Amino acid sequence: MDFNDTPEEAAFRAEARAFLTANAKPRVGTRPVLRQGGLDAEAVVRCKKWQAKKADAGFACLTWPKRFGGREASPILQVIYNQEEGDFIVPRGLYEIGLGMCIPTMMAYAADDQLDRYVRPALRGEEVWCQLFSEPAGGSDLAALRTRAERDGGDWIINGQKIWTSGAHLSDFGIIVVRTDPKVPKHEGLTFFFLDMKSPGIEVRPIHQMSGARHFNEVFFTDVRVPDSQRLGAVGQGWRVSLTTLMTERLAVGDVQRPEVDDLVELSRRLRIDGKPAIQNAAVRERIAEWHARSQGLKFTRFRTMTALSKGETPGPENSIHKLVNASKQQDIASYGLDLMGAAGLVIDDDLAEAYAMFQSALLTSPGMRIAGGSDEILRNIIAERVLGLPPDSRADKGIPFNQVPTGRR
Amino acid sequence: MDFNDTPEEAAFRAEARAFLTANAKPRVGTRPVLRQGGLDAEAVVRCKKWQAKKADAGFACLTWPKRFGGREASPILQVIYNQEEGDFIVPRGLYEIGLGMCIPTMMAYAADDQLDRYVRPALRGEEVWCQLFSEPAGGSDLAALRTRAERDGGDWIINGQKIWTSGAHLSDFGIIVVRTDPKVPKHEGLTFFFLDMKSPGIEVRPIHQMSGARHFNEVFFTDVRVPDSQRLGAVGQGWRVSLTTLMTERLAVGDVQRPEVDDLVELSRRLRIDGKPAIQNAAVRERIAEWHARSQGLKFTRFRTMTALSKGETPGPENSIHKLVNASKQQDIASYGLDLMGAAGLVIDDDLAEAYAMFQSALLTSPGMRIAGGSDEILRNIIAERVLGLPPDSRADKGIPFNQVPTGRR
Amino acid sequence: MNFDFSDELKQLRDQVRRFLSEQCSSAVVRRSADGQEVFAADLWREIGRMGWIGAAIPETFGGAGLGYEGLCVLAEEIGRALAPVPFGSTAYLTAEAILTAGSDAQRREWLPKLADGSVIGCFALSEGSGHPEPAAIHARVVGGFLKGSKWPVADGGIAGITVVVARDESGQPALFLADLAGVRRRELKTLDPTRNHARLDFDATSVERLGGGWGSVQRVLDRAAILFAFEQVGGADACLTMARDYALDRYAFGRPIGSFQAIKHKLADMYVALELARSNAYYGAWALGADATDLPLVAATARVSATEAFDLASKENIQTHGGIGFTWAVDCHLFYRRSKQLGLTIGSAPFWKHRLVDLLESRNAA
Amino acid sequence: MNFDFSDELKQLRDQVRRFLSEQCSSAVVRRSADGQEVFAADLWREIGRMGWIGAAIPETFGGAGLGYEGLCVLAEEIGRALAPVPFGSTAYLTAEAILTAGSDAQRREWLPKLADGSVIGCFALSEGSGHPEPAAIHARVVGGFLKGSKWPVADGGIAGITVVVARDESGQPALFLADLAGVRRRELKTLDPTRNHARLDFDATSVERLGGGWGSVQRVLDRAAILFAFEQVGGADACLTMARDYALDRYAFGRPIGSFQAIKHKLADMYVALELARSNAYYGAWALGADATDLPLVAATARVSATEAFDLASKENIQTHGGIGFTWAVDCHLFYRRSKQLGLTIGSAPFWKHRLVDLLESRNAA
Repeated sequence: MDFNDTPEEAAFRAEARAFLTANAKPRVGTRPVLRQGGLDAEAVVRCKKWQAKKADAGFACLTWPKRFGGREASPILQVIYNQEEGDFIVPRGLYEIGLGMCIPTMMAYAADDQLDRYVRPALRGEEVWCQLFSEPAGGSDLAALRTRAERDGGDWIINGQKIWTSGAHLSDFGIIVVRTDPKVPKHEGLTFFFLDMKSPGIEVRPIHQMSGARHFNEVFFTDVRVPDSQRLGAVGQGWRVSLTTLMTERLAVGDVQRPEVDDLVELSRRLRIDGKPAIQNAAVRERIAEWHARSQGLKFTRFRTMTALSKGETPGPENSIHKLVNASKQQDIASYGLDLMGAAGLVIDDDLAEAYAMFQSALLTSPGMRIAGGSDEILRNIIAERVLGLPPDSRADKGIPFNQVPTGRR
Repeated sequence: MDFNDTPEEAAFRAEARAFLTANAKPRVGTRPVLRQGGLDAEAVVRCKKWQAKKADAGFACLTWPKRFGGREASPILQVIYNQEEGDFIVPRGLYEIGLGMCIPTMMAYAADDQLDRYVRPALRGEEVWCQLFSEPAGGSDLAALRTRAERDGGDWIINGQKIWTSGAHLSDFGIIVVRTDPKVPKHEGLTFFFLDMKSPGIEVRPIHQMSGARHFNEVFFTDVRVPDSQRLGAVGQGWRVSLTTLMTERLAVGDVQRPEVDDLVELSRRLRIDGKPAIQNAAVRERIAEWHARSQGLKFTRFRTMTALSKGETPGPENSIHKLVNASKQQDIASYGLDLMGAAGLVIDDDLAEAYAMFQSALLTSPGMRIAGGSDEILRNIIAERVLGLPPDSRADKGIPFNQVPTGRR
Repeated sequence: MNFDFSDELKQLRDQVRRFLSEQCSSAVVRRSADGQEVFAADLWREIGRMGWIGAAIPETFGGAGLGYEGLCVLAEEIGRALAPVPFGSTAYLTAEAILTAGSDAQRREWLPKLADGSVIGCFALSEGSGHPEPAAIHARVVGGFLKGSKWPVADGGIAGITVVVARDESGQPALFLADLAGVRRRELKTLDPTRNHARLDFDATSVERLGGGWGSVQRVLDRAAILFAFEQVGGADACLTMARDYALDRYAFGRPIGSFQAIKHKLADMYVALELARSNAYYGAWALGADATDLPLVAATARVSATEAFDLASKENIQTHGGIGFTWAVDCHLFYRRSKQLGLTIGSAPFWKHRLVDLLESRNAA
Repeated sequence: MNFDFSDELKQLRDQVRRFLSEQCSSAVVRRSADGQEVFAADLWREIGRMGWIGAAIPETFGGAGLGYEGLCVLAEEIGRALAPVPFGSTAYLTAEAILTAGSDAQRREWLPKLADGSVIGCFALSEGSGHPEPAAIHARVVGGFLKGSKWPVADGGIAGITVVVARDESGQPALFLADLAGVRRRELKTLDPTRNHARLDFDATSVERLGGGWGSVQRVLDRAAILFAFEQVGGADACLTMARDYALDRYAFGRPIGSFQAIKHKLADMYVALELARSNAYYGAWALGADATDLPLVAATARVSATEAFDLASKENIQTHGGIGFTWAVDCHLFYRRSKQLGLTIGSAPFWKHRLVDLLESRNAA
């Protein structure tokens, strides 16, 4: 075992660090990054500028083909770049979906001339993409989507509604899966397209989350016309294409979730119980120890994944544990931090709240973390079925035409 | 709200207490009653004597008809008697199943002359009964039993195996549910009998539990002959009869499970952490508080049930919460108590172990508590379905002939 | 043994529940949540008119004389309805403090106005982070004038009077009564926008002393813990009902999500926690009514149990709802916020667990 | 970044696993569980012959020089197989204590005999209830003679030598070495009958001093915590495999019980705890090999994580098995017992959690 980079990795790390040092400010201090609302116009401009700069320097989408501006690098280099970027303040939040999920799907299914047209502008950040999968009736049952596409000559006409679409209002293009045949079983009647988000008939409405944030959107489709040439995969093969999208490796390091255990340690040093620093309280200590063990366990599990990547192996569904463990841990740490503050834990006014109100903020965002991108329950199913090899749940909709599947008690 | 007996209840309580004071020793001290093995011959004699004495004084089976020796009393009087008896050392463990489940089923289904023959000797403790339901292949799926009975003139011939039969080796009679038609769906092919446990072809073998105890038995049936007159309910109605047995009110107070929270309080007063009594440790305190709240919650839930009983209402499936909460609590308290002892917590030698080794003992018996008489998972199902009205699990064996239901992957 | 509310009180409960389901609908709660009104003033007036605020206040002081069991029944419904009114601050804390520690004159002056809702009371205890312990009190009264800052104070922005915990001239914590006219108040943003909170800055505010020292403060907190436990039980019950209904209505994979064990067992766990909390709260109701000697231990037990139940129910209700559950539009988050508000307002779970064991020890020592 | 064992060590692991699945079958474990033999002496001889006991002992002292990563790999398999041998007592504790604190002469005398299994070692620390803290040590050495009682001592009934923690003449806890010939021993019944435990009563037993004070004791405990964590990970992994296999084989209601979410999610939770523990243990293996400065914190983290994982896996394995799971005949309970044995033997979870935070504080302060 060793924690050193290979010579190639070390060289790349130095190169990335040099680029970042020259172009961005290092992250200092412990004030957490709280992204309450969506991106405003100014933030969008900053994101676009930064992405273009990365692309110019050859640090955007490292694993992609050189002809689109990538380096055809091993995924471990992307991880290394992400680690380094994590130490700097750079504009984030506009391209994760497009570059992480949409374009990889395009690269698997779109025609060559389409790739020539779309990939490079996406990589350079000139065009933003979003992913239109979830629907109100779907939830954990993603394939139960109802948005319809009907053939009309060389086009398809889309009607329906998508939900939980990040960045829809800022996007130029989107990938979408829709139902083209409701008379066959659920997974068999779907077809996949990409489309212009400025097409007539598309309406985007932000969703007001419980935390106050508005990251997500509802997207309504009324007679939206999409040419058949923008179909990805065969008619009726949309589920298969969707799986490609969903399996796309997501190796982004992302912002560290705050509060982390160290924030709780800090808080308990400052607060007092019974006249002594709270950190001397055995109950506080036991919780800190348990959460620390969990955090470290996740960190080193990530190291094991990176080792596998480094050896050219493909990490699998076992990575579901990160969000599963983290989301509940966040919720528990947040709630416990407030308990230590007592009644003052209620207060979210910036100048009065402890620790920049990050505990209060996490109390309100963590419930969403436990649901979005696969609920706790779905993640446990994935681990049970795809890691441990247990049988699937018995399925009431199996083999039944989609339009005959029970959808409600009324 | 008040916690006083009605005048009738108070009079009865005084009467019961007078009887107990005259005939039994009060329970004193905190040494727990640990029943490691089954009952030995001497204990059986003590049980029989005590039951006869109770019957003579009119305190056995208070709710039963007077013609069998009962008082036709309200169930609340039985609860009161049990409470009072709980304060005394009396021999226990031989009649709970017979008087709590078997005879009530007989009273619902047997012929009058049979009741005249069997009920009074059971009430007087002269004849011991057991219940033969569970089978190795059944488990939580009780109705999946495979023991067969085939008609032979006026008799039935039973072949197969039962398991988890308490007191089978001490019993004179038993009630049994068997499969008489494997070609119809699971619940429809069962028939219910009572039988003489001394019948030729019955072999009883004790089961060695992980705790070392041998309360339960396997019972093997080889061509055991039972007259059709001992059938309870119609042929094919055995499941319905079984439900009667399973629903039988079980209001026994039983021995208090040890260690209780107070035992942990005692232990943490005696042990030291960091030079101070462990009870001053905040982590210990928080756990004590949580378990105390749970214990008290169960106690007062029982008070609510008694109030309902007292008003003539029938307590329902909501009573599943007692075992569900208690079994895990026992396991957790046991484990935590050992953690406070450190390495010495391993030791079970009587003269060295803390607190009469009750924490060690509970560590080994509580896993069985979480399974026997309805596992945690089955109890949660019962609460979800029968209290909250949620739909049943989807069932792969519904409507399928029993002999075509999948039973294994090989 | 009659461990249940009387038929009269059960009728009252039904009546209150019907009333609040109409007069305190989600739309009313959301007017506070969305900042359109500071609290539901119309509802408050109605509640005062019905005599509910003064349920446990003796008739001689303008109360309804329903007794504490009646107040418990009301508290459960207030919690269930997420009522955005200063009920607890006025009835459980301010009125109780005056009843417990006030002189006859003080009772006669204030209790009738609190009982009919014409004066809102608040209880100024916290001074920022920390547990409600004597050591945390720095506010001080010298020569009848109070100096110090109290925050957060529930309903501090809308109250007419306050009971303040401050040190007297001998340095001992004690209860004081102040008119809030002229006191500098700052409204605070908190996790629960359906409840008003403020910071009160006392700068030589004239106060009058109520009787009693820290013992009286603790007595008020103990009794309030039981009443808030009923609010928590009501809230948890509402969450369980919401989750159950949603699990029956919502289909995934061709069947109601309530047929999946992951959801069934989650709801079963919520039910179990709720039942334990309810039973502990019931015993608290009895102890309040009987002014039982073990009330402090009973109160701590009820609070620990109810805080756990509402916490679990409110967060797993969101989880059961899935995506829609973490939108602003659905009420799940309002219960989740209220759960934390109630769980922190008179001291958080660790404080009450610690206190519970103190009391358990002194009981066992006795 | 290469956060994995080398291919050579993976081959060793496969070899050890194969060997133990044959030579340390359930039948072998049960000979100890049922009291037919005190420990698996034949197996122990074989393990000694293979050089595994001395895996981390330098070759100059008769060891195999496989390094600590090698010893970790072995420990996982020992744990998986429930091996009823004094591996940990001899290799992680006694040999490590002599390596850490002994003189060259002491190392030369004892390590080769420990490495080949001809002498079994035990570590005499506990004196009845309590955490492994200096204040808990009352045994005392005066003029080279030890007086005091130690219990429980894992493998105390079968060991030839012992490393004892006792106070020296200045009253400071220190490490001493004693031959057990002539020492009064009493075999103890414990929760885990597959592991030998004894009480050792020293009555003026001649001892020799190893170097070092409490710092050395703690160093031995820290390093052993990582090695025991691997045993715990091995045991937890075995439990998860047992539970998974049973859930696939056992049918109820016409389908495998492993298709019910209650079982699926239970096993998923076991898997998650195991993966976290495994990752923390891996980092511990690295820290052992590198003698990293943060080894104490890493060790406490690995121990907390592994104790939690094995505890959960062993108890929920029983639960998954249902009725058959709490019979003596099925191995579930042997893992459950071993889980508690490993979880208590060098200090229980509360002790290590406390220590973890101490170390976290001093790291953050640095």
